[in-house]
Amino acid sequence: MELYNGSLDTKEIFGRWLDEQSHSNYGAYIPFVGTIRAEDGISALSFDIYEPVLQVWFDKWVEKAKERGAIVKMAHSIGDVEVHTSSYISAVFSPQRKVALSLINEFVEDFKANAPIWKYDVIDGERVYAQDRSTPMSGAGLLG
Amino acid sequence: MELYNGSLDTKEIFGRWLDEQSHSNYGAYIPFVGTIRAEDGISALSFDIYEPVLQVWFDKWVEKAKERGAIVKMAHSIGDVEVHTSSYISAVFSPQRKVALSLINEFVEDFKANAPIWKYDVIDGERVYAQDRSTPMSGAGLLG
Amino acid sequence: MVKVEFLGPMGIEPIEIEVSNLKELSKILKENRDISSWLDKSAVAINDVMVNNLDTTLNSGDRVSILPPVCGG
Amino acid sequence: MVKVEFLGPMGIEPIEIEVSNLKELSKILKENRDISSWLDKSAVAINDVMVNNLDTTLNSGDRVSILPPVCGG
Repeated sequence: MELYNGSLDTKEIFGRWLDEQSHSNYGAYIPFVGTIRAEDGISALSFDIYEPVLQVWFDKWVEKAKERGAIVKMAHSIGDVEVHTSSYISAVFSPQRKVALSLINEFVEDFKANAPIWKYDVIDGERVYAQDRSTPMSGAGLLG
Repeated sequence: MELYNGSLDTKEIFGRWLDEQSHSNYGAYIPFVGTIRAEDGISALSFDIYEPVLQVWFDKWVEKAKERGAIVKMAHSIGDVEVHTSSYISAVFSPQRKVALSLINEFVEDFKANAPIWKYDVIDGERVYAQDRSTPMSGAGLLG
Repeated sequence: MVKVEFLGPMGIEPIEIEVSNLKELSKILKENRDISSWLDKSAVAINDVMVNNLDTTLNSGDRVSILPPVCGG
Repeated sequence: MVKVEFLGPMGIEPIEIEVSNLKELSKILKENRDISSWLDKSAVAINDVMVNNLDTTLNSGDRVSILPPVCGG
């Protein structure tokens, strides 16, 4: 798991992960690259991350992937990320195509639902919590 | 659609596609990279492609993707591709994460089933048709 | 004493309180207007492990995190 | 005359024959031992368009492709 201040260096990360696994004999490598869309007058999105819980979440996925003979990787931005640059890359390596395709889907969807990351629109230099696009985590409401 | 003799320059292709679409406002970019696995004593795989039918197949996918607001891309090798190098990259760009995840799955699976490409194991310099891993195309058996 | 921290957009300083389980903590937090509106949609971790049971015991030195709705990516 | 080409691993030279539809072509190809074993599992294109109907007419100058089982990627 890799966290960076600001935009990701997407090509560097893609290439380094490829090189790291170049002799691991995985037949399928599927990265998912998330890029900030220009919409609603934002200049950037901004992210807060609670790293300890994110690490626990990620470590569980490493185990789940391992049980299926696969590897997962992840990189995410902290702070401001300008439109048309990338804030998120997940990836799966697997010997089998079908495992890889299924796993990248499950991994990215669970990431969206349960990774402890908070998103803010940056509009005219102000940071506004993206409440309407945010999802209560699994188990939310326990104290409510 | 891009066809190359021998192994793909995976990083160049990934980076070029990323740059080409860097201002198209797609939020999700999912490449699928296929790499030759070392198994059964092969030194390489080798590929024949019937390009005219592949182009028709690909053009239909460009249309299908467009109807869903997305883009598909594809690169494939012709001839010998050594183990631990890549022969195949597909990719999807989409504004929406869920469309991208679904489309890359459908696109890659249909590619495996219906792209007119023939695979050979290269063992001791000999080219052996990978018959047991090959799939009759949709509509096969018409003249049988 | 138990430390309670409010993550992400909640914008509330951490507090330290004397409670022995999550049920007690819930009662106290509901009395605070700034906090109570978040509780319905927030998840809870104790010492960075997510929890789902309101009967969970709290010991002195435990750190409770309140995690509002997320949107990574 | 219709040109018939055998793609990929079939390793058979193209032939030119006089036929007016796919049904007739099927009969002729079945008589060739090297070809007949491939027919059950091969798909067919006419002028690079995949076809599914045995009644499809063939015109002089048409090019028929026989496509054996595939495995790209």
